[in-house]
Amino acid sequence: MNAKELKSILQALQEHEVSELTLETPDYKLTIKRGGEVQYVAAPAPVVIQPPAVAPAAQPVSHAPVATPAPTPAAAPAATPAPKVETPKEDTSKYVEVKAPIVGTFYRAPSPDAEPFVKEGDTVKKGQVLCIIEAMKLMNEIESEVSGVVRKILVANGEPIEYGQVLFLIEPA
Amino acid sequence: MNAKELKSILQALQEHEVSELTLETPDYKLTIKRGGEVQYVAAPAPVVIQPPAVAPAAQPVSHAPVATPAPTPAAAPAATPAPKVETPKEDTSKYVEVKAPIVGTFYRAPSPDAEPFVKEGDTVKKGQVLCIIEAMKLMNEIESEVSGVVRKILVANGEPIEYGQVLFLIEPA
Amino acid sequence: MFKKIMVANRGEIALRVLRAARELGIKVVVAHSEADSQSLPVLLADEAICIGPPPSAQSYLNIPNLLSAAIISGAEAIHPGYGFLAENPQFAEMCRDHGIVFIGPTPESMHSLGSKAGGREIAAKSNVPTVPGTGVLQSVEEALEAAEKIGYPVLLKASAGGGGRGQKVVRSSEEMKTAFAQAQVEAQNYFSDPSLILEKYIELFRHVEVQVMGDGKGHVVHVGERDCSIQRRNQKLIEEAPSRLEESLRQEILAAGVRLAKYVNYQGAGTLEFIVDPDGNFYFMEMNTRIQVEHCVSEMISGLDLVKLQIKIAAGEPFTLQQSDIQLRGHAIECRLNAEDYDKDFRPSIGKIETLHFPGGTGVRVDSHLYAGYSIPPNYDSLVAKLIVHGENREEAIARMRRALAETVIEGPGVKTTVPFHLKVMDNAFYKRGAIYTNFVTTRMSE
Amino acid sequence: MFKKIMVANRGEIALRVLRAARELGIKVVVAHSEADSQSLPVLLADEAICIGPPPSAQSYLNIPNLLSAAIISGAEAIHPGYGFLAENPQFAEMCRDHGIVFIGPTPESMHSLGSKAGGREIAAKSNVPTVPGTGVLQSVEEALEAAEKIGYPVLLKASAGGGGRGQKVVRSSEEMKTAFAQAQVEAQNYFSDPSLILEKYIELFRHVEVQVMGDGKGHVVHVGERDCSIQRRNQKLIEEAPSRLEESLRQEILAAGVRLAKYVNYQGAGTLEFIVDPDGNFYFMEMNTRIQVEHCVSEMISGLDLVKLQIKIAAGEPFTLQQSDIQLRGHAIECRLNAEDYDKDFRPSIGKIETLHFPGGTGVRVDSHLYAGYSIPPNYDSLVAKLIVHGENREEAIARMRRALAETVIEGPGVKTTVPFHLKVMDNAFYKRGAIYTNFVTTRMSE
Repeated sequence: MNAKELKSILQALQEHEVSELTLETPDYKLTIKRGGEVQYVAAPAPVVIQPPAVAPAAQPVSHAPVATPAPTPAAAPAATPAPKVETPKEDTSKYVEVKAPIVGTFYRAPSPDAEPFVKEGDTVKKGQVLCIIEAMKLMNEIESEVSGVVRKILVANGEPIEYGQVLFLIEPA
Repeated sequence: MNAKELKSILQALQEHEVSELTLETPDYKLTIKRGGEVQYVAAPAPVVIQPPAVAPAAQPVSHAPVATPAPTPAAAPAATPAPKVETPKEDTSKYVEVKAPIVGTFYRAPSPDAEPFVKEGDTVKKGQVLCIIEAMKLMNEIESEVSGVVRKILVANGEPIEYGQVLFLIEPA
Repeated sequence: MFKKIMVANRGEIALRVLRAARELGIKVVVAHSEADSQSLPVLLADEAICIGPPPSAQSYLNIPNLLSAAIISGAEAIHPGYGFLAENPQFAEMCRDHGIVFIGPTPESMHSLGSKAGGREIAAKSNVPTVPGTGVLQSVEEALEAAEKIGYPVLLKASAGGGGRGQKVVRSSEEMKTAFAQAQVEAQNYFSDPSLILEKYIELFRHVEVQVMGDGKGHVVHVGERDCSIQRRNQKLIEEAPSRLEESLRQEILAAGVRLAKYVNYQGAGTLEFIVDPDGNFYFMEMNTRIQVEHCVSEMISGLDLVKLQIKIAAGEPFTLQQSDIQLRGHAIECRLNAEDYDKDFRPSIGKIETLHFPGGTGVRVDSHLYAGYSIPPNYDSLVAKLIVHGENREEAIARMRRALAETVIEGPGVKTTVPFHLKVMDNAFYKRGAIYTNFVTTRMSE
Repeated sequence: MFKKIMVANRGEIALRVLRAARELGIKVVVAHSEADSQSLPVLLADEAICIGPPPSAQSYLNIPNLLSAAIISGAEAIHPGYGFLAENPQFAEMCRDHGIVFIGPTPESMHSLGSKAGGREIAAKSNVPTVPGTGVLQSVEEALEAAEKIGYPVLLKASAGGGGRGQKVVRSSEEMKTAFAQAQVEAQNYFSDPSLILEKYIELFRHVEVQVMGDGKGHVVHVGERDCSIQRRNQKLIEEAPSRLEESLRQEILAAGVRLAKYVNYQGAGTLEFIVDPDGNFYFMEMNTRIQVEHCVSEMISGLDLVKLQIKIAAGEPFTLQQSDIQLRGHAIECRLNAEDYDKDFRPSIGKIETLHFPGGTGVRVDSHLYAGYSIPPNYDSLVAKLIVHGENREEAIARMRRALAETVIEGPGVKTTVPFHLKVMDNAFYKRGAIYTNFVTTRMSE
């Protein structure tokens, strides 16, 4: 199970309006709850309730022609942690994603012994260094493009990252 | 179990409107709930609730893989005349189809100079000969299985016919 | 050369014949049952004629309808493919009577080679060894006497049989009476002829067969041999060419095959089946007087198109190919992909193909009548695709087959194929070593 | 042998390399742009790493990201495919600097062979004829002087060029001044280098190229030659092997190719391009220091897997293949199926493939990254499939290609391919006769 697979599972769940899924294999146990106990309570006044639009199902799920075993991303991109189900109060849509502009290795601190540049909950300013990506023996500092609060750090220290991978979620001030 | 397998399971659930599934194999255990505990609680006042229309799930149009030009049925089956658009008054659904029970050549008369066995509009009795199919130099008489009126003769004299081809339409008495 | 021929068959072999004919500039009529009206060969045909309802007996085995179809469509020749009427001398004779060329050997040689007893006689006359055995047995007493001489275990076989049907292993005289009666009933049921013969039963052997082509006038060449030992219930599943026999033995068997085919002035494509025991003894079993499912591996190593050669010979073109012209190169393997559920004891699986993706690239050939949207009809055999690979050597061919199988996607509700079985074989240590006898599937695949 | 390699390319060649590596038991990392995240090589890869946004300059040409991807994934070698960075000596050098094997020749030989002027110099030293011409020109005056000596028409070319870009025919001294300036600008734009050379312009010729494989230590073999004369705007559309040159001329050209490659101790797969005029004069044009799109036709006639050989040589395995081991057989043709609308002057067409059906059967090979449901991205070249056939002779190969093209279905909203173009060529009388020069498309296809 890697990030890509998880992504497509999540996408499939959404497409097929699945609210709960539990999967246990010798390797892992996966539990996903989507949407929660959605209740549409109509108000006393005349209203028109539009229930969730059914996913435009006519989009045939394009089975990619792959019969080979799932990729084994030894050192590879993967590792985005499973998106946790946010509580209704937490509106992630307002968060700004900080994505990897280059391929390399992710470091949270300037050196092994140093403190991390940022922790979840920290307030950062635009231009503040968030992390380092090592590429071809060069240390590239990645700066925040907004001021705000670091809400999520999505990659562990020392992990390889691919281009465009989401590293941080920042709630803009 | 990989993402792709899961996807096709989910698709099947949706297609068959299954709301819950539990699957245990030696390798894994899978539990899926679809649609969730979605409750539409209508208020006492007049409301219009539109339940989610179940998508008429993506039936992929099966294009047959043929890029070659359409068959050129020189001597072949084909020759069934294009079905004419019947006027609303003519209800062909009541007609009995007389189909070719063998492959061969269709003859309307016992010999080149003779009168045809039947013409459109003729009244025929069950067991009456309608035509001849020549196959391997043998003349096979084709008899009517019903009594009634010959409404259509769909094959021209001397034409080759394939198995199951409709030869006559008879309106039963 | 013919201007138009008719294919009296279905599935991948109908497509195979259609392709060969089209490359020769010949128009193709495909005769088909009602169940096959949307099949790929029908869709690709120049003409298609429905010759009966789905059951084979009323369509693909319906001689009057097939001949009528050929006559009314103006086809000059009929290619019978394999199975159905391909080895029916009566059909070949009726074609001749109606002025239609049967693409295959003469009815006479089909008839004489078609029975076990006839085959043994011809082998003896052409100095080709056969398994010690008898002619047609008149009684169980005669069977007991012969078995004593040959030594148990022995095998009772339908004289008119083929494909392993109606065979019984008898391990002692006590078993003979019951086995004889049972085998007679089966022979009658399968082949409408209760005649039995008896042979020494060889438990451990390779199935090796020689591909020959003859012009009907005494000129015969071989196109190498094939090893078809990977079988299940006497049905071949994987074939390869060349065999792994040592060179001198190979040459002996090839020479024996050509000798026998020459003896009968064989015309067209034929296969001589041999069993080869671990000590290097080989015995002629029977001759299949048709193109075979596994002809493709011989094509891969020779670069020849055997179906085209069949058509050319039937059309009376001079067959000038000499043995020295045929250069065999590399190693080829064919996996038969059947619509069967390997996990459920090869239970047949039918359904509609929704997602289809075949492998490509170097050395990969696919012969299949499948297309996305096609529904596998329940009326016929389960072969849906042949995956054939060619490599510089056997090791490369195995690696290539594994790679190609892994790329293959044949999916639809309820559709299962034998791809997982083949992947398992390609990873099997015995298979890789080439230590293969016909009991491979039952003895070498349990884990 | 390597345990893991990275493919720094996309489309059919990424798939080609992946297949070769997989058959060798090597894990494959596919580096891809955001536009290719759902491409077949990515889906089939052991690992996939996104290396940039859709534009090539930021992804497939992004050296730092590609090297980082190889480093973080632990790939020991990079296969560059063709195009993109395949002939970039700087990239090869940086790979070496970072301890990663570049699967191809050394940066040094890429550099010396990579320019027109360098190639001419090496050809002269290895006694291989080149078109009468000059080294890098310093001025338009020098160009005028050289043109007088050689005789008009002459061709101005970018010294660093390739693929026919930045070339200008000059038919008289009056045209020279403008043409020189224009060619300089184009050379600068395409190749970041305004250097020009000048050559005799040969109007009517065949494009014939020699496939070689070398071990970097002086051992070089050829795998026959290819005729790639069917071109449009200097882009090859159809290739075949062998050429139709008479045998003695063929052998002369093959020997010249091997001689030159030996002179530079060439390592890996390379192609020496020659032009051959109707009188049988041949001239070396340039060497492509990579695997080429059309390598498949050489594989079909030789039975070799050239990409595997590339990988093995790069891994330092002894290259023991001798010239006498290479037996060429039959005739092969490749049609490049581009997503272009032939009826609308080859206008590029993009879209989602909904229905896909590739041909199969004897002698047919398909190399394609397409699958049903795949969307052709607008960012890259239009090659979507290579259809390759092999026959006993050229006539059979043409008939087979026609048959295979007619079975091909690539459909989707707005998707058009060059299948109709290829069908027309296969039916063209000049093509069938083999009377092909590089002006075929413009002069022989008007009806």
